[in-house]
Amino acid sequence: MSGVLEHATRLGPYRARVMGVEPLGGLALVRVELDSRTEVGVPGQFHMLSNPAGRDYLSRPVGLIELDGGVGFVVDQASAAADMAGPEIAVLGPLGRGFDLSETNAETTLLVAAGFGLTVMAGIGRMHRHIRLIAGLRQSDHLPLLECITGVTNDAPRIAPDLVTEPLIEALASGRYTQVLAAGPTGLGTAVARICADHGVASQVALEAPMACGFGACNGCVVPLDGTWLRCCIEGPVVDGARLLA
Amino acid sequence: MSGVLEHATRLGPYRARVMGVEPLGGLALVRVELDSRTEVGVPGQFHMLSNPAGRDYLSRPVGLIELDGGVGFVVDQASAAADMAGPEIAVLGPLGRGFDLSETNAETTLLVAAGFGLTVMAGIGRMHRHIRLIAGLRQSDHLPLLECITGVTNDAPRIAPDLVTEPLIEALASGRYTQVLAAGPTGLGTAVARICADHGVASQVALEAPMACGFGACNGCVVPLDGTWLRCCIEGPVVDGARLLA
Amino acid sequence: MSITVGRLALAQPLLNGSGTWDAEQAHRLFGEANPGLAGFVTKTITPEPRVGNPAPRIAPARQGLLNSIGLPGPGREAFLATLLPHLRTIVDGPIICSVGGFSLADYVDTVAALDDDPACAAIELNVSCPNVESGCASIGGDAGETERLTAAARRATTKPLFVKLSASVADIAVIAMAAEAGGADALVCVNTVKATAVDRRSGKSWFGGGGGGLSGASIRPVALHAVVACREATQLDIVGLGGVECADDVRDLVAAGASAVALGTALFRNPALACAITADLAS
Amino acid sequence: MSITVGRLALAQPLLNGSGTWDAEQAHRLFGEANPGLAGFVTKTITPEPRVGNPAPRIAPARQGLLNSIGLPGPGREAFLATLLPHLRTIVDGPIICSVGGFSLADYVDTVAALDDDPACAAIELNVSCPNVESGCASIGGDAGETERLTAAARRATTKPLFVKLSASVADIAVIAMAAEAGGADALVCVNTVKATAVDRRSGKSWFGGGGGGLSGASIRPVALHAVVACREATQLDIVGLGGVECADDVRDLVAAGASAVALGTALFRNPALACAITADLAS
Ligand SMILES: Cc1cc2nc3c(=O)[nH]c(=O)nc-3n(C[C@H](O)[C@H](O)[C@H](O)COP(=O)(O)OP(=O)(O)OC[C@H]3O[C@@H](n4cnc5c(N)ncnc54)[C@H](O)[C@@H]3O)c2cc1C
Ligand SMILES: Cc1cc2nc3c(=O)[nH]c(=O)nc-3n(C[C@H](O)[C@H](O)[C@H](O)COP(=O)(O)OP(=O)(O)OC[C@H]3O[C@@H](n4cnc5c(N)ncnc54)[C@H](O)[C@@H]3O)c2cc1C
Ligand SMILES: Cc1cc2nc3c(=O)[nH]c(=O)nc-3n(C[C@H](O)[C@H](O)[C@H](O)COP(=O)(O)O)c2cc1C
Ligand SMILES: Cc1cc2nc3c(=O)[nH]c(=O)nc-3n(C[C@H](O)[C@H](O)[C@H](O)COP(=O)(O)O)c2cc1C
Ligand code: FES
Ligand code: FES
Repeated sequence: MSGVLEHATRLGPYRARVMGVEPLGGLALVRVELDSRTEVGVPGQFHMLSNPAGRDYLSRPVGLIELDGGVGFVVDQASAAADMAGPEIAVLGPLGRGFDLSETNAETTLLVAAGFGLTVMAGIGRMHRHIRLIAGLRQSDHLPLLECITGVTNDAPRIAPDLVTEPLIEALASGRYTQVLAAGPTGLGTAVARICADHGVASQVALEAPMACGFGACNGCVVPLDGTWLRCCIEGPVVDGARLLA
Repeated sequence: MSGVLEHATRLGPYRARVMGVEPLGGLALVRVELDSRTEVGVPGQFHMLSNPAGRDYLSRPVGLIELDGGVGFVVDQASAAADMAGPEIAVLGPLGRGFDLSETNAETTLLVAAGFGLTVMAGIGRMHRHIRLIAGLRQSDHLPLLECITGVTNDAPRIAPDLVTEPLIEALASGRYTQVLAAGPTGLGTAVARICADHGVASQVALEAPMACGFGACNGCVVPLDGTWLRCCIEGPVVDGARLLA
Repeated sequence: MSITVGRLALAQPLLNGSGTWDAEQAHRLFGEANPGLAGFVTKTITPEPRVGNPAPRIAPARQGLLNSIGLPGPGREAFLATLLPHLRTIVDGPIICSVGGFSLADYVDTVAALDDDPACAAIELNVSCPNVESGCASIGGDAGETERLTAAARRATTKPLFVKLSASVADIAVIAMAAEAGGADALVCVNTVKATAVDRRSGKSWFGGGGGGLSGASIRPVALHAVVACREATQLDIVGLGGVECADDVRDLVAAGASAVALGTALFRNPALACAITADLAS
Repeated sequence: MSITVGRLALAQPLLNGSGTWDAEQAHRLFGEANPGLAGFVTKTITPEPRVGNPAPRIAPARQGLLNSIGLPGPGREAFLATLLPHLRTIVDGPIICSVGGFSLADYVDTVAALDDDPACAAIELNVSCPNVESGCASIGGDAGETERLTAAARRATTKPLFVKLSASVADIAVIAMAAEAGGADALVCVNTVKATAVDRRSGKSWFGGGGGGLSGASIRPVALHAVVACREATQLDIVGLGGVECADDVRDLVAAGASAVALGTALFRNPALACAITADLAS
């Protein structure tokens, strides 16, 4: 009967082995060894993670980060301890739409990200070394998260209440950038999309929303898109910035 | 304010450190280091145990066993893995009435116990070396449990469907015994009490019942006593066998 | 932070849920009858002595407890003659007497008797126990019956009158308004949620008798909904309970509209929980 | 092991709960529309297109999920013209169409339209959704309304007619009997349980709109109670659901009286769960 199981899904969930949990300030980097059937996906895609023995009933979406010698993800320390500390977790993905990187290059593309949205930028940095990143963080003890985002050239990170939108406006004023790739909560995405539109610059935005399933089944993850509420996990998480302004 | 906490209860729950989990056939011996405020109590008393990070929402009653160099308790392997594997568990007790051992001696007292009831007999065996024990087990892979019950002299253990009542009847027929101390599920207790009454022999029986609190608050643990339903945790778990026959 | 719930003054906002704490046993075992609690809510008192349901009476649930206790107790007379006087000597703070029964007269007679007794500070009408074959929940499941009973009890006492509601109703707001119309001083939300356990082989109820009720963390969002609905529908003060385990759970219920909060099932794991939460709330 | 529920034949006893599986997305992502399921129950169809409630629509609970989705969907016409034909090409087994609305006519019109469509194998009346401001649950909370609606739907279709009940009622047996009197073929027990989450600071509802419902392991004993009560009160077949996560949970519901069992929230963690449970049940 195990054929039934294999047959059911191309995506999983498959098991991943937790190889270690490293503190990153108030956050934690969880290193995992993925099942051979699980792919990392393209930047902007996500995976639903859960630990059957953990505290949380639902899976949560996270962005996997390719590390030197492995794969990992970042969550807050409490979640890491209660849900992701292994030995095995379940991983479903990659899910959702990632960034369209066909026009991306380090010269004319600018990255803007805040919070867990930063994790998305690691993959882009690996492809386009020295691409410029404007990073925002909710609190200063999240600063060590930036250690995982290699490849990029960081501006001085903004810590709330400082906003990433200020340096973004300055940067776009230079006229150098033709495209902005952003990742963060919906509020940030909308602000970035608005500023880009005002400057005639293209934007792609990776949104965040609470998700129960990650694959279109629950209708729980809606974000304001095209003037209505659409599922972030299916329509996104990466969307064309213009859709946030409709 | 921590004074409020200390002040609240003489009993706990206090933390215990899990020192190790050893397989005992289908069961497991969990070795713990008790908080200095937690006493082991007299044989027949019990402790409510829970692991805040464990699978089970409720605490469960268990009998603590004094081991050479420490204290432990026995649960099935699944429970040990899911709930008691530590690092810290909460322990409330000792609770309930234990055996009255004032008339007990290895010559004229006979022990009868089945299942987890056997754990109670370890304490009596330590006080009265070579006291005779008729042991019953639900399945043969529970046999290693007897390794923890030191001090006693074991009859060949009975494995279900063999009953402990058969050797009990033979033993009482010898006329040697004036008192039987028994521990096990209510059905066993009632059977032992009945046989003892028939032979004019005194009996004390440690009963088992599902318990939510262990200290009289929930009214959940009732057993048929004195012709009515009474709380096992408060009236017992050790009761005079005659009360089971009322 | 002293508060008032339905005209009853409490030194702080924590109580126990009826039937989830035994002040006598606690006093005997822990040296205090109601450690950390602002008062004590008694087990529901029925007119006649009751043995309660046969075993088994409890079953574990994921993040919860199922019970089918069936209101065992000494009955009204013994309660008034023996238990209440003894409770008065050991309990710190007001004693709230929970009253149950199987007919309107059952309730009213007990309420009238309690009205004469200075040891009783307030009366809680349990119209929501799912574990007895008739009465109780069938009253609290019906707005008309709830109003009639509350009004009759109101006439029988000047003491603060609480009505304890069930979430196992189509619209708790309607029942809450009925209790308000009947003259209640406060609402207690919620009793256990109708639920059961079955024996996997026979399909028969797991319990020895009666229905079952679910308590503990599982019902916390259900209790929260009940408190919000009652706050929106009435002017009454509310005692919130259902799955409370920590200071944040207390804060949630207070944010939702509760003036006081009661601990139930969580006390079974930790009899010092009220003390721990009180310390947390103060810090 | 093929079975029949309310005149509908199923190759095996597992279905999905309405609104907890999207066959189109599953087909796109997993290559199969309903892996491990005997058929497919659609998201509840409303007469008009609906956007659903604003975000946030979900909140985590201990051993459960709170949702306030609010029945988003393309509306009846687009469902019949586009979605249902497409589902018919990808779904393996019968398609059960869940029907919702805000008035009796809403339901009856959709039922009549579905009656003409061979792609629809059975109809499920959702009279128990707690997440929309009016309709639905207010019908299923009232025996008279339930009977009237069921009878009207019965007149509009000869297809197997299921009625999906809420556990958030005072006596589910009374509602079940009303559905039976109205001519239902089977009952579906249960929808989410009325519940909510609040913002701890403001005390306001956590959700963007509408009420909330609790699903997942937390409500398993509540579903079990509903199935037992409906089995005792009626002759109808029952689809049991609520917190099912493993083969033993299926066995419990079947022991309690369910002929088929549906998976909901648990599918969110594991889209292959139905396959895993089917394998387990067979072993
Ligand atoms: C595409 C994508 C990628 C992501 N990548 C990452 C990542 O790499 N790492 C990461 O850690 N996170 C990531 N997130 C966010 C992640 O899914 C979780 O939201 C985050 O980890 C916080 O989880 P938590 O349980 O600690 O949050 P909590 O703050 O405990 O909240 C959990 C949920 O509860 C809700 N909630 C909070 N308070 C209440 C209340 N009072 N009542 C009811 N509900 C409440 C919140 O909305 C949230 O949905 C990503 C999200 C998306 C969509
Ligand atoms: C004084 C005393 C001493 C004890 N000492 C020990 C000890 O030393 N070690 C030990 O392991 N145990 C001991 N027990 C028993 C212990 O408390 C537990 O009952 C036992 O550990 C089994 O736990 P479990 O969760 O694995 O049981 P499970 O078999 O999973 O059952 C847990 C509970 O669920 C109930 N249940 C089972 N099936 C169903 C169903 N379908 N629906 C609803 N409810 C169901 C059972 O009645 C039981 O209460 C003692 C009990 C008492 C009273
Ligand atoms: C074992 C037990 C016994 C109870 N007995 C009563 C009772 O006698 N009267 C009453 O009104 N509520 C009774 N309740 C309900 C509780 O007071 C409380 O309303 C319910 O358990 C929800 O709170 P909790 O989740 O914190 O336990 C009882 C609950 C439990 C678990
Ligand atoms: C996100 C979500 C959406 C739902 N949508 C519907 C719906 O549209 N119609 C319906 O009848 N039930 C709906 N339900 C209820 C489920 O079908 C099911 O009855 C309930 O979730 C209990 O089962 P579970 O605990 O296995 O999830 C929904 C439940 C969830 C969690
Ligand atoms: S997370 Fe379930 S639909 Fe998007
Ligand atoms: S276990 Fe709670 S009263 Fe005995």
